[in-house]
Formats: sequence, C-alpha cells, structure tokens
Amino acid sequence: MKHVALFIILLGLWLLLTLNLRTANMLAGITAALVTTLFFGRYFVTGIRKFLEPMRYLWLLVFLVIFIWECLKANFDVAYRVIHPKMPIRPGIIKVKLDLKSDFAKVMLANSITMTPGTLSVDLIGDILYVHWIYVRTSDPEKYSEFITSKFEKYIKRIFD
Amino acid sequence: MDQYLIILLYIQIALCFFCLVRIIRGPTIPDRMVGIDIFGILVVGICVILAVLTNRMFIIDIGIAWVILSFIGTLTLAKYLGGKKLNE
Amino acid sequence: MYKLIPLPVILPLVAAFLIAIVGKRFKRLAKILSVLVFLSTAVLSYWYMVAGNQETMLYKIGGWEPINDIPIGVYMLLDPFSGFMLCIINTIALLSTVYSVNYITKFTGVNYFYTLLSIMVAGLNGVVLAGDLFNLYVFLEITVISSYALVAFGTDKEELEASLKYQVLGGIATSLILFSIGMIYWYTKTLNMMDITRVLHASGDVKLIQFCQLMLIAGFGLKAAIMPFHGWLPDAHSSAPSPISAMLSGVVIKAAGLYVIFRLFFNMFELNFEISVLITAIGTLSMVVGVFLAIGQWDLKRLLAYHSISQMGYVIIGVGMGMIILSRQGSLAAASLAITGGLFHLVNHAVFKGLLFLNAGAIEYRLGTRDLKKMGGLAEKMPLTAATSLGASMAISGIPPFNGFFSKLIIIIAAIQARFYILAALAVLVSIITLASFMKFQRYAFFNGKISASRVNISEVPPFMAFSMTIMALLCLALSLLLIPDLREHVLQPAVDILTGRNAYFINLLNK
Amino acid sequence: MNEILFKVLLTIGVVFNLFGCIGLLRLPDVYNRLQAATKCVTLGTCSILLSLIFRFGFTEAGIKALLGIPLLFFAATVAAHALVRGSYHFGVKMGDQSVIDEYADHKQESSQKEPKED
Amino acid sequence: MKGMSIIVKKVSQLIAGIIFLYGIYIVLHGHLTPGGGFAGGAILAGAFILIVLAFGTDIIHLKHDEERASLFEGLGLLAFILLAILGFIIGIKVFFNNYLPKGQLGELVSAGLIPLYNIAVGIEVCAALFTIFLALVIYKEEISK
Amino acid sequence: MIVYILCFILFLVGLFGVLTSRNIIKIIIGLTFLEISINLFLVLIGYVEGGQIPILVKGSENLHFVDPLPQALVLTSIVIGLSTNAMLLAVAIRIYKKFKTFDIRKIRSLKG
Amino acid sequence: CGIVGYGLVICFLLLRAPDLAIVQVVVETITLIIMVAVVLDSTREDLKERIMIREKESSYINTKYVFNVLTVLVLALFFLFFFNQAIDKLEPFGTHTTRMAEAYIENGARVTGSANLVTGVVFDFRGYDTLGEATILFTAVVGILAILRLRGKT
Amino acid sequence: MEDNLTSITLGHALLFTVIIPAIAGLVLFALPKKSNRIKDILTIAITVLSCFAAFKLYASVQQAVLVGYCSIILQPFKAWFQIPAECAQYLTLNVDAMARLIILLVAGFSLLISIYATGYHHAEKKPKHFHSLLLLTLAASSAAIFADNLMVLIVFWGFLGFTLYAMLSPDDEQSSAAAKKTLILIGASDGLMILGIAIIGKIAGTFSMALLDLSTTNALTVIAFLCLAIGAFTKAGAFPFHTWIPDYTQTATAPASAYLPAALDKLLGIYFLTRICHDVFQISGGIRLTILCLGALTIIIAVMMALIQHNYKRLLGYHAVSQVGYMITGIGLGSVLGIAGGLFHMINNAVYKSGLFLAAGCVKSATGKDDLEELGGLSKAMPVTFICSLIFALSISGVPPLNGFASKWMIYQGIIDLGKGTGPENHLWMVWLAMAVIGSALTLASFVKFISGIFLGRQKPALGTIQEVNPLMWAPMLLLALICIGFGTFATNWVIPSMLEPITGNIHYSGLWNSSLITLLIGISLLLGILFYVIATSGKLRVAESFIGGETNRDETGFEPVSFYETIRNSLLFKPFYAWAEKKYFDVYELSKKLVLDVSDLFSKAHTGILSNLAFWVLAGLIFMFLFLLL
Ligand code: NA
Ligand code: NA
Repeated sequence: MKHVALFIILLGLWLLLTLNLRTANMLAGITAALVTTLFFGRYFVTGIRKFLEPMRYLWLLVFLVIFIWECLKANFDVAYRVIHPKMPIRPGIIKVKLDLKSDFAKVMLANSITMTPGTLSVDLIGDILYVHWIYVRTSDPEKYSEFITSKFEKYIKRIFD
Repeated sequence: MDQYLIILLYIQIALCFFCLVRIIRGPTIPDRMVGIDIFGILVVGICVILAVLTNRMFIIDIGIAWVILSFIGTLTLAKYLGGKKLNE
Repeated sequence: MYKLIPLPVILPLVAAFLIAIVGKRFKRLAKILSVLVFLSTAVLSYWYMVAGNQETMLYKIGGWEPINDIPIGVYMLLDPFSGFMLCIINTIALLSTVYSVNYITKFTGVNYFYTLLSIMVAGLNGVVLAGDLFNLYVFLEITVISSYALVAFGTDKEELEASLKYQVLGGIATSLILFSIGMIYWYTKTLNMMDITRVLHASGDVKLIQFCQLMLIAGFGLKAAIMPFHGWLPDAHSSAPSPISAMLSGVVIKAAGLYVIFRLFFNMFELNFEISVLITAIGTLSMVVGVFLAIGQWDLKRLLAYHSISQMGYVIIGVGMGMIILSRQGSLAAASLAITGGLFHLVNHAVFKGLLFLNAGAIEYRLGTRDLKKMGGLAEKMPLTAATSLGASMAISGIPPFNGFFSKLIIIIAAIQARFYILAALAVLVSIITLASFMKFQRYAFFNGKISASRVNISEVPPFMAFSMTIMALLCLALSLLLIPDLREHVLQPAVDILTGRNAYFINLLNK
Repeated sequence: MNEILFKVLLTIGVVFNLFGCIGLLRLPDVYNRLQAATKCVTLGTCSILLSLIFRFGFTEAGIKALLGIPLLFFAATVAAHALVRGSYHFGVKMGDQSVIDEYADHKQESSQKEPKED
Repeated sequence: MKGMSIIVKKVSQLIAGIIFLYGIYIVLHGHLTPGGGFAGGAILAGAFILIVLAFGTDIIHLKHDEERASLFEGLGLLAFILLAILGFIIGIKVFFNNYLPKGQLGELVSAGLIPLYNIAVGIEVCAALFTIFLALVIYKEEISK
Repeated sequence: MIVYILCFILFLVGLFGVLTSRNIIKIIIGLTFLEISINLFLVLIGYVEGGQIPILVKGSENLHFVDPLPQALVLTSIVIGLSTNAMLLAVAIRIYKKFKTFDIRKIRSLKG
Repeated sequence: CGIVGYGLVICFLLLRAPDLAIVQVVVETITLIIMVAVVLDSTREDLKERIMIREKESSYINTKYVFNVLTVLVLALFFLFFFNQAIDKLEPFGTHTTRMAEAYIENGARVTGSANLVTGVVFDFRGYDTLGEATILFTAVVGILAILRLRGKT
Repeated sequence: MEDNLTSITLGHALLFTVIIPAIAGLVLFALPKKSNRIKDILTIAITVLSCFAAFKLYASVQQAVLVGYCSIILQPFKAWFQIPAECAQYLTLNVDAMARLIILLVAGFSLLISIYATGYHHAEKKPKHFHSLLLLTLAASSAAIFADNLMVLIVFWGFLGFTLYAMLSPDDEQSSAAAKKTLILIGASDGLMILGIAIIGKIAGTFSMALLDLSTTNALTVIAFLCLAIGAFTKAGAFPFHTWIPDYTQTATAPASAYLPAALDKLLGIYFLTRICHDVFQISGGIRLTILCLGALTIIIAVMMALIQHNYKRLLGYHAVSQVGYMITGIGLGSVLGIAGGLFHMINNAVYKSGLFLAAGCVKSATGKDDLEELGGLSKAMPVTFICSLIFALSISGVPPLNGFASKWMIYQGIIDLGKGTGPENHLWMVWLAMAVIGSALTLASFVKFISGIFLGRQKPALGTIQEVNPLMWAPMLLLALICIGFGTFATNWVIPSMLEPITGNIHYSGLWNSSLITLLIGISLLLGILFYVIATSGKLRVAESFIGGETNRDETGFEPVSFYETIRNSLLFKPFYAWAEKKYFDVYELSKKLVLDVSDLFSKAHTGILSNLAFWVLAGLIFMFLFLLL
C-alpha cells in the first residue's frame, strides 16, 4: 500500500519535473519511480488511507492560507526585532503540551510553529513540545499553548490526525 | 529589466557575505553551521536570478540540489552535535 | 600489439573491481586473480620489449582522429622508454604480489589489499603510458591515493602518521602539478604532450615555462622524493606493508616521479641548461644527504627508505648529466652514456631495493620488529633471507658482480668523461657510505651474537615469500648482463634514444 | 502584469533575505539567530521561487520552482529544529537575556534516568 | 547508531523518496543539463544517508548495508569499464568508443553511450559516498563500544 | 590578470594554511583551499567574455561558448579532491583515536 | 569550513560553469558531512573545553610560531612575485582562445550527441580520464574501508 | 708472444684458474651441507689442477720485461663468440712474468690452504661455504691478475672484497664488527679505485694497462694515482688503511686468515701497486716520497701495535701489516733493486705469514685459546708446529739465512742506493733505513714474545692434554717452512735470478754496495731486538705491582693486568700514542665513522617529524629553485 502510493506520487513528480510524455521519458519515469519505491517504499509515511479523504485537502487549503499569513507576520516580526536598535528580545525555552494523536500531525505542527512569529521547535518528546520563544510574554506555563499552538492545532488535527 | 535583476543578484551575493561573516566569527560550531545552512538557502535565490538572466532554466536544479544537500549536511551536523547521550 | 596498449591499465582495474565485488565469496580469488593479471601485464610488456623492433605507438583512445592536425582525444604513448618502465613496474608488482600471498596473512582485510595493489599498478601503468598531461595527472592520483591507503594498511600509530604526512605532502604536490598543467594549458591551449611540444617549439615564453617547470619539478620531485621534497618518504616507505614498500621504493617513486620528470623535461620541454643544472643539483643533494640520513637509522625499513632517496639521486645525476650535456649541445655519446647509467641504475634499484624491502618484510614477518638492535643471528635461522639480502646489499653498495656496481660504474665514468669530477667523487663517497650502512644492516640483522632464547623457533619464511626473494636475488645478478652490448642495445639503448631524441622526437611523432 | 508580480515577489524575497541575514548577524546567540534567519530566508527564497511562476508560467522551470517550495520549507524547518536541538545538547549556552529554560529540566531528568549511558 | 528526533524522522520519510527521484532525474539528464553521474549519484547517496541519519540502525544492519553498497560500487565501475571495452568485443576495437547511435540532440535517449556511462557512474558514486558514510558511522559505533 | 593573481593568492592562502596550521583539520582545509584555487584557476582560464554556458538548448544555437575543456578537467579534479579529502579525514579520525590529538606537533612518532 | 567551497560554486555559476557548480555543491556537502561526522564527533569534548578556555589560549603567542608564520608569508610573497612575472605575457582574463577545445565546441554536440558539451567531453573525448576519476573515488572508498578497520594486524 | 703454444697454455690456465674454479664454486654453493667430504676432495682436486696449469703457464715463456709487458686477446673466446669490437678491448689479457708468477703463487696458496682446511675443519667450526669461497677467490684473483683492462680488473677485484667478507663467517659481536669493518674499508678503496680508473679513462682514453703510461704531472693524474694506490694499500693493508687486518685476523678462522689477508691480498695489493707505479704511471718525486713515508710508517706503527698485543692472532695481524711496509718501501724506491726486493718480500711474506697463521690455527684448534697469557710450554706437545713457527718467526724477523732476511736485505740495499739521488726523498734515505731496521728489530722482539708465550716457559696445567694436530694441517706448514729455508738459502743463486729477474730485469748491485754494511744492519737489528726483549722482561718485574689495568674489554688492553710489554706501553714516549691508538684516533675507519655519524645526526635532527616542517621544505625548495634561476 505504502509502496503503491509512493510510486504514484513519484511518477507524478517525474512527469511534472520533465513535462514530457514521450515513451522514453515515461519509461524512464516508471523505472525511476520503481527503483525509488524499491529502496524507500518501506520508509514512506504510514496511514496512507488519509490521502483518500477529500475533506482533509480542503482543510489543508484553509490551513495554508492561515499559515502563509502567519509566516508573513513572522517575517515582519523578525524584521522589527532585528532592525530595532535595542533588539527587543526575551528568549527562553518553554514546554507545550500537545493535543494531537498521530506523530505526523505533531511533526507538522512543530514545523509550522517554527515558521510562525517568534517561535522555534526545539524538541518533541511524547506529547510535549519544547519551543524556543524569542520573546517570552508570560511566565505562566498554562498560557503558553494559547500563544503558540492554538492557531494551528485545530487545523492540523483535521488535516493530518 | 536585466539591470534590475543584476542589482538583486548583487544584493543576494552580498547577503552571502553576511553569512560568511557569521561563519568566520563563530563563535561556536553551531553558529557557523547556521551560517552555512542559511547560505545554502540564499543560493537558491542566486540560482533563480541567474537562471532568469541567462535564460537557462536548469540552473534551478543546482539550487534545489543545494537545498537538499545542505539539509542533509545540517542534519548530520545536528546529529553529531547532539552526541549520543540524549538520543531518544 | 597496438590494440593491446590499454590492457596494462584495464586488466588490473578489472581485477581490482572483481576482487572488490566477489572477493568475499571466493577466498582465493584475490590472490590468484592479481597474480594472473600481473603476470599477463608483465608478459605483455616483455613481449613489447622482445618482439619486433620496439616501435613507438600512439593509441588514440575513443578513436578520435586529430582535427586540423590537433589531437582532440586522449592519447596513450607506448615507446621503448614507457615499455622499459612497464617491464619494471609489472615485474616488481608480480613478485610483490606473489610475496604477499604469505605475507599478508598477518593483516586483516586481504581483499582490500589486493584491490588497492591492483589499482596502484593500473595507475602506474597508466602514468607510464599517458600521452596526455591531464591523463597523466589522473593516473598519478590513482597511484598515490592507493598508495596512501596501502601505507596506512596496518592501521597502527606509525602507519597512520606516515600516511597522513604522505597525503598532505602529496596533496601539495598534486596541487603544484595541476596548477602547472593549468598554466601550460593556458599557454598552449592543448593537453596533448606532443602537441604542447609543438606549440612550445614554435614559440616559448621562457619565464612562464620555467615557472611551470619548477612547479613540475617540485610536484613530481615530491612524488619521487628528491631532496627538499622527500619528507614523507622515510615515514611512508618504512610504515607500509613490506611488499608495498617494495613497490613504493622500487617502482612508484620512479614511475610516478622520475619517469615523468624525464619524459617531460627531455621530450616535452626544450632542454634548458639552468633547469638541467638544477635537476642535477637536486639529485646530488638527494644522493648525499639521503645516505647520511640513512646510515644513522636503526629502523631497518627506515634505513632502506632513506637509501631510496640516495639511490634516486644516482639516477637523477646520471640522467641529469645527460640533460646538461645535451642542453649545451655537447657530445651525444657522452650524454647517452650518462643517461644509460641513470636508467640502468633505475632498473637495478627497482630490483635490489624491492628485494631489500622484501627481506625486511621477511624479518618483520618472523621477528615482528624492524629495530636492528633487536635482531641478530638470523643468518642461521633464515639462510635464504640472509643470502638474498646479502646479495641485495652488495648490489646497492656497488660490489661486483651485482648489478648496482655496473650502473654506478657507468654513472661515475660518464661523470668523469663529462668532467663532472666532483659529482663522480660524491658518487663514490655516497657509495662507500651506502656500503657502510648496509654492512650495518647485515651485521645487526644476521650476525652479531646468538639468537635470544625466545627466538629459537624462528624459521625460514614460507615458500611464496622465499620464491619472490629468490627470483629477485637472481635478477640482481642477471641484470648485470645488461652491460653486454647486445642486450643493452635491446633494453636500455632504445629508451635512452627516446630521451636523447629530445623534443624533436615528439614533434616527429605527431607529424608522422 | 506577470512581469510586475515577478519583480515584486523577487524584490520581496530579497528584502526578506536581507532581514534574515541582518538577524543572523545581530542577534546574540545561536537560537535567536536561527529564529530570525530560518524564517526570513526561507520565506524570502520561497517568494523568489514563486516569482518564477509568474515569469515562465507552468513550464518546466515554473513547476520545478513550485515543487521546490515545499521541499525548501521542510528542509529549512527541520534543519532549524535539528540545529537548535543539536546546539542545545552540544552545550551552547543561551544568551544572557534568556528568561526561562524548561528544556533543561527534561535534560536533567533524562540524564538521571540513564546514568549508565556515558 | 540511534536515530534522530521524531520531527526529523517523519519529514525524512516524506522526502527521502523525492530526493532519490530527483537524483535519478539529475543522473538521467546528465547529457542535457548540468549534473550527471556524479552530482546525481551524490544526491542518491544523500537520500540513503538521510534515512540512516534519521532512523539509525544497529551495527549489524549497517555492516550489511555497507557490504551491499560497496558491492554496488564495484558493479557500477565494472559496468563503466565494460561499456568502455565492449567496443572490443563487438568489433570496434577501440577503447572508449561511443559506438551506439547518437540520436536526436537534446532528447533523453541520445548521445549514445553517455547516458549509460552516467548511470554507471551514478551508481558507483552513490554507492561510494554511502559507503564512506557508513564506514565512518560503523567506525564510530565500534570505537564507542 | 588581476583575477589570476587573486586566484593565486587563494592558492597561497591554502599553502599558508597547510604550512602554518598545527591542527590536522586546518591543514586539510588548507589543502581544500589549494584544490579550490586550482579549480577556479582552470575555469578562469577557460572563461570567454560573453561566452555562453556550454550546454546547447533549443533556441540558442550560437557558437560562442566558454571553453568546455577546463570545465571537464575541473569536474575530474573536484572528484579527485573529494576522494583525497575523504581519505585524509579517515586517517585523521584514526589518528585522533590513536594520538588523542589533532596537533601535528604531537604526532611525531616517526622522526629522524 | 565549507564556505569557500560554496563560494566557489557561486564563482562557477558566474563563470558559466553550471556543471561544476552542481558537482562542487555536492562535493562540498559530502566533505562537510564527512568532516562533521568525523571530526566534530571525535573532538566534541575538546571543543566544549575550548569554548571555555578560549580567551586564555588566544592571548598566548609563541614567538617561534610567529617566526614560522612570517617566514612562510615571505616565501609565499616571493612565490606570488614569480607567478606575476610568469603570467606577464599571457592573454588577459576573458580573452581565451580555443585550440584543442575548438573541436569540442564546433563538433562536440554533433559527434557525441550530447547537448551538454562538458558531459560530451567528460564521457566521450576524455572518457578515459573519467574512468580514472571514478577509479579514484573507488580507491578512496576501498582505502577508507581499509583504514577504518579497527584491527589491522592479526 | 702470440704463438700457438702460449695460446693453448694460456687457454688452459684460464680454464683451470678462472673458469672451472668459478663454476665449481657456484656448484658447491648449491651442494647440501652434509657433503663436506665431497667438497673437500673436489676443492683440492681443482686447486691441484689450477696449480698445475699456473705452473705450466709460468714455465711456458720466459721473458724479462718490466716495461712494455705483453698482452694478448683471449683467443678461444674470440672463436666461440662473435665479440663486438667494442668488447674486444675488455678481453685483453696480461701474461707478463709478474702476472704469471703471482698466479702461480695464488694457485699454490689455494692448494695449500685447501689441504690445511680439510684438516682444520675437522677440529674447528667451519665457515659456511668455505670451499666455494676459496674457489671463487681463486678464480677472481686469477682473473684480476690476468686482466689487462682496468675495468675488468676492478670487477674481479671488487668481488674479492665480497669473498673476503663472506669467509669471515661472522657469528658473534666481535667477528661481525670485524667483517663489517673489513668490507667497508675494502669496498671504500674499491670505490676510490673506480674513480681513479674513470679518471684514467678520461685522460688517456683507454683502460688498458698495456697502453697506459701516464706521467703524474697534473693534479688529475695525481688524484687518479692516489685513488688507485689507496686501493692497493687497503688491499695489502698498509698504513693508514690497514686497520681491518688485525680485526680480521683476530676473528677469522685460521685458513681464512692465512689465505686472504696473509697471502692473497698481499699478493694482489702489492701486485697492483707495482703495476700502477710502473706500468700505468710514471711516478714523480712527491709521490715517491709519500709512498716511502707510508711504507716507513706502516712498518713502525704496525709493529709497535703488535708489541702490545695479547691475542696472538691479532699480533700476527699487526705483523702482516708491518711487513707490507717493507714491500711498499721497496716498490716505492722505484729502482730495480727496490722493486725486486719488494716483490721478493711479498712472496716471502706470503709464505711465512700464512705459515704463521696456519701455526696459530693449529694452536687454536689444539687448545681453543686465543690469548698469549693463557698459553705456554707447548713446544713439547706440538713439536712440528713449534719448529715451523720458530722458522717463520725467525724469517719474519729477518734472521739469516731465512728468506725474510734475503728480501729485507735487498730492500735495505735499495734504500742505500736511493741515497745517491737528489730529490727530497733521496736525502731522507737514512730515515727510511732507520725505520726499516728498527721495524725489523721490533718484529724480532715481538716474535720472541710470540714464541715464548706459546711454546716456551712453563706449561699451563690446563693445557696438559694437548697433542699435535693432524698431518693434513701440519704438512702445509712444514712445506712453507721448507720454502722459507729454501728461498733464504738459495736466494741469490736461484730464486732471484729465476723468479724476479724475469720481472724486473737484471739486478745489478751497483754503487754503494757494501755487504758488510748490510751485515752490520742485520746485526744491529738482531741486537736491538734482543735488547727490547730484555728491557721488557725486566720491566715486567718492575711494573708488576704498579700497573692497573683500567680499561676493560679493550682489545689492546688485554685480559690480564700484567704483561711483558706494559713497560713499552707505559714508557713516557709511547704512552700517549698507545692511549690514542686505543681510542682509535689512528684508525681511518673509526675516524670517518665518527665523522659520518656526526653529520648523520646533524641531518636527522632536522627531521623533526613535524608535518609543517616537511611541508615548509617544499615551499622553501621551490623558492630556492626560483632564486637559483633568477641569479
Ligand atoms: Na703501460
Ligand atoms: Na710507467
């Protein structure tokens, strides 16, 4: 199952890369995808069935929009901090508890957090995400998650979990 | 048009020098590595601009290859920075 | 023959790859295959020397014919000089490999050993056959990289340190060489050695060419371990496994260093008086200082290694005197004699130094030490080793009727004939000190007191090692016969003629 | 239109990169530098890649650039994460301005749990 | 050798295959675009290295991998040299002759032997670099024991 | 000309690094500098003002290219450099294990 | 440490040598990986110590070392001087004329069938060199495997 | 000369003295260890044949030539092979009277030694491959003597060094050191000879001794001469290149010592010295002076060293050196008389010295002792050895009517003749004469010690069971003793006219010929000798308590604190010299060894093993090369 999914994705990628439908190219693509699947099929993500649920793609789009917005915000945030002569930073590493089940979802969340303003995932152990925060606004551990994870968690739960 | 791109190209190259400064100054190995990592990403920009300038699209390949490899390189570094003590 | 020119390179390479692929399945394969391959390459090179009149052949790889009379592909060049070197390389390689069959059981990773050895031989054959400057560089690198690994093969402290030094200095050398090749390409727009000659002949910018030449001397001089560039040699040659030491001292420094210097400076560049003097001076320095360094050593292989430097000095002064004479438009006969002496000594040194290293290996194999102070009384226990090493010691010290005597004799006579009196005197002096240091070796290794109680069980080395040593010892005697005019005409003279033909030879080759 | 968008995106990208690099230079410790640089440079470069779509449309080059964006995203974020984690374990101290370090507790815990492994 | 954090693992799962495919793309287009056997082979090796880095394996598995990789390395090189001397066997009698038809310039299938050389070199380089990496890893694992 | 001089200075920097460093790793880096400068040198030689990338694409069939030969040479030389570096590093790590240092002043069991 | 290599890549890009650029990237990264995997890990403890005693070490200057450095510097300047003299009469940068490569540029694509002229040269005109190159890599690998054996002698 | 008969004879001689021994020598190498008896027989058979062939050659032609000797091209070779013209010059042989005489002597000694060795090796440990080496030595010496071309000569000459080395069969520390020293010195001299020969080739354009006749006027020729002379000196064992001989004789077995340093090397060295002084060069005053000086110094220094030895083999070794001084003096004189005397002394010395070594071998094999202090009173137990030794000792001390007297007598005469000349060397004739006479006296003194130490006095209890050696061993000795007597008795009537005059031309005792003077000189030397002995004996009593044997394990210091000759050693005049000698200040070998090792140390200090230094040399070398080109 994993193998087939990977094969199809790779073949698609090949065709996109080459944009060419001649026999030689197709054959090359199939061979390439086959070889790749042979080597890497077993490492591919689990839970392939989730690929087949269309709602997830919809949420993905929504998520993307929000994500890009957050990214932009993050950039301006950084720009502000960097350019500001005093460099207003108050860094620290904090602990956030996650509410997600699948590992993949947690990872996506961690990655997203890295791209959002002022935060950077340090480690993910079990349910706990350690985050480096460039400007620690509160010293109350309960409120961390609100600032950091709340924006994405619900989308990610719907997309990947 | 080309002039503008060339200016951007030069800026991008200048940014690479920023990274260079960080790499040279350190002070720790991770600092330098950050510099290299960022450098690798910046180069993609350079490649894109050059591809447009010379009208040879395959130059983007170089950028992508670079990203991939610098990713792997950074991972290696990170792995060995961490040491075996706290793995998993 | 023409079609077979690439074989000395291809066969060892294929052998190396095959050993790497299936060596683990078939235990004996590595040994058998490499012996067979070196045997066949050796036979090929003898065939070239014996059959026909040793005509010069240019092999165009890929079949690329010149366009507008400019060669565009990579050429291989087989002429008497390279044929001569091929014979030496493959003979020593064959004997070292046979020797290794027993010797290498002391080591782990036997397949790696044979793979690397095969690659090294392929590289050497490639260097010798190269007709293209960059190709030469590539094969040089193949050779040296495999030798780096082989030097470190024991993976002990000393081996690793030696390999490190060798690699760093070798790295500098290759950089200099490649830089110089780049400059030559810049100037001549070509890489083919014959084509370069033609371009340089038409017009030569002396300053640039001298710059390149000096870089090349330094680069290849480092590979040949001549004097200011020799730092790696004593470490590397003494630390390597003995068959490899035999290869390194017997063949590698010659084929990868001296051969190239001679080839380039005689045939590719115009001979230049100052450069010739310089080369000879460096050779003299190596000869003298090398022997002084050698005599103080107590590590047997280190002693031998320093002697390699010194003996290379003999070869260089022989050929260098020829260079000086030719560059001053002196008598061709005198130059020819000097070069004959040099080349004769080159082949002799390959044999006796190879043998000496094999002897040292035999001693190390049984005693586990290279320290002369810890040896003694081996003459009774290892009679064959003692006898062969006596022969080799006599040969390197220039005692008749062994081969070394005759080549030194020719060099000294040539030096006197061409009025290089001081060189001749130095050659004699060095010969005496060489004798002294080999007497030291003989004394402390084979005589000098009874064997200690712990060593009563020492016996002669296993048959394959003994076989190689015996053959080499016989060669030490047999090579004296090269003095006979008929043999010399066939073996040495064609090679000498190539060098004395100078760059006219290359230009004619291309215009043919 | 496409040409203008192309230029704008390109410029935005370069400017973001600029910010990132300034951050790389100015910020005090490796964690903060990573914060700034990764975010800005990644986004900047994504923007540059995206600009190609407007220049070339959905040709070979454009698609390649488009495919490059997620790759870059994953590569950059994961690399940043790994680096931060690696530096932390390597023992790089956080800057003087740092206020809190909850990760240290975890580190201590785990090293107490496995005292043998050293 | 232990693996890395779960973040790295999951992302590696996702993109290792893509990296490998990209490597193949570079190898196969060596005669049309920059790159070729060497660069492509290195990217291929990168994919493997990524997996090993991220997931980690025990030493026996690593050794097994190393053996296989060095086997492939030899095979790649052997293929290369066989392609070069095949001319002898099929009657061209010239070393390194590009004896296949050259095809249409700019096509994937063109330039005679060159794509095949590229593939051979790609396999060799991939295996070689991976072997180097594994050798180092194994060495470190062994000395840390 | 100045470009070549700069390139040569890079070469000298590498040489300088090799000669004066005490740390093996720095020496290795110095050697890489040497290689890099030479590669650069070769490519500089082959550069032609206004020359095109020596890859034919549809539409641009003019024959004004930079010299592909030095590029081919450099391609080979880069790989050679990689190989030598890898070997050196392998030796270096072994040496570290044996000598517990990278300082070449302490790695001198062979002398005289 | 790898930065000069990456700088070289940009130079290659600017000098119209994308083939080299991509290979250089690859090589540089691989070198970096090896270096990191090897060096950093084995010296991690040292490095940590070094961070702590950094100031102390830098304040200590050995006169012998300074002398060495100065000597090398002077020699290097000499070398530069000779190089400058040597290339005096050569054609300046960018005005390279082809001779051997003429054939590659004019007919290379046609006779080899390769659109990438560099690949054409590498695998066809100079395929023999490439065989050598591949062999060198192979050798290096075998060498590394040989060197990294824990026990060299039985 | 090139008549048919000679050609065939020559062919036989070559076959039996060179080719067959060489082949047999190689074959014997291959034979297993156990077949000793076969080897013995084979060796003796071959040496008998070669002796016979050499004698036949010697007898076949009688031509008195010194200058302009003859050389012929080897006929059989010419017929068998197509020899290129280039090669022909290397195949010229020289068969003049001197060569034929020397070959005869070589073959004769080989025979004697091979017989002696057959007996000796039953008793003593045998050097490995002694038979092969003996035959090879015979072959190489004969070939070297036959060779007219200097190139050919040096090849065989050099090979002799190798056999000399191999015959030592070194096993313990001392003998291996001696072997090393021997071959280094011999090899060094061979190297210098090559240089000299090459210079000759350059100057004269030929290597043929027959064609050469160089005047030593320019520096180059002088250098060439000196190089060749050093070769001859070292081989013969003249000061200052003699130092290998005592070491060799001390450690080698008796047959080896008797064969090579005592007989063959002297023959060859003096032969070659004669050749170069008279056939190759025309030596001039300065060189003559040098040679005479060296000859005189050799006589005195060696004998002085001999006086203080305890080890009788070493003592004989120093005497072997000392006697060479007479030969060199004789040949250095340059007159017919001198040369004849030198050559005669060479023959005589070979006879009695190898006899002495054989005797020493007998003593050694019978007792196993090396030291004079441990021996004594063997005259009854070993009568034949005693008598032979006595004859040899008297002969070497120049006591009439033995052969040693005859040749010394000729040399004294030659020295007195020299006084008539005008050069500086001529004016110093008194010095040479005094040296020669004193040397003779001291020889006598030390042989008194030798004889009395071994054979006379009280028999040590440990030596109670000693018996005479087997006939195979004493027969050659006896033969040599008879020759001593015969040559001495019939010197003027038969030996000199028939053996030496063919070589030197007619000897006419013109000028200051005064037999009473000679008798007086001999008398003085006898007297002096006995005086020395008396002084020494009384000295023994005087210093017995006071002497402290401080230095341990030095060869010269001996093993016991008290000795006869400590008086001499401790006398005011000689003490510092002996001290220096013990520190080997006079030993060329030790001096150069120290020098070389110092230089070696210096260089190896530069090899610090630090990588940067090695790399630095590369750059420095490069820059120096550039500067070289710039200048
Ligand atoms: Na004459
Ligand atoms: Na004369």
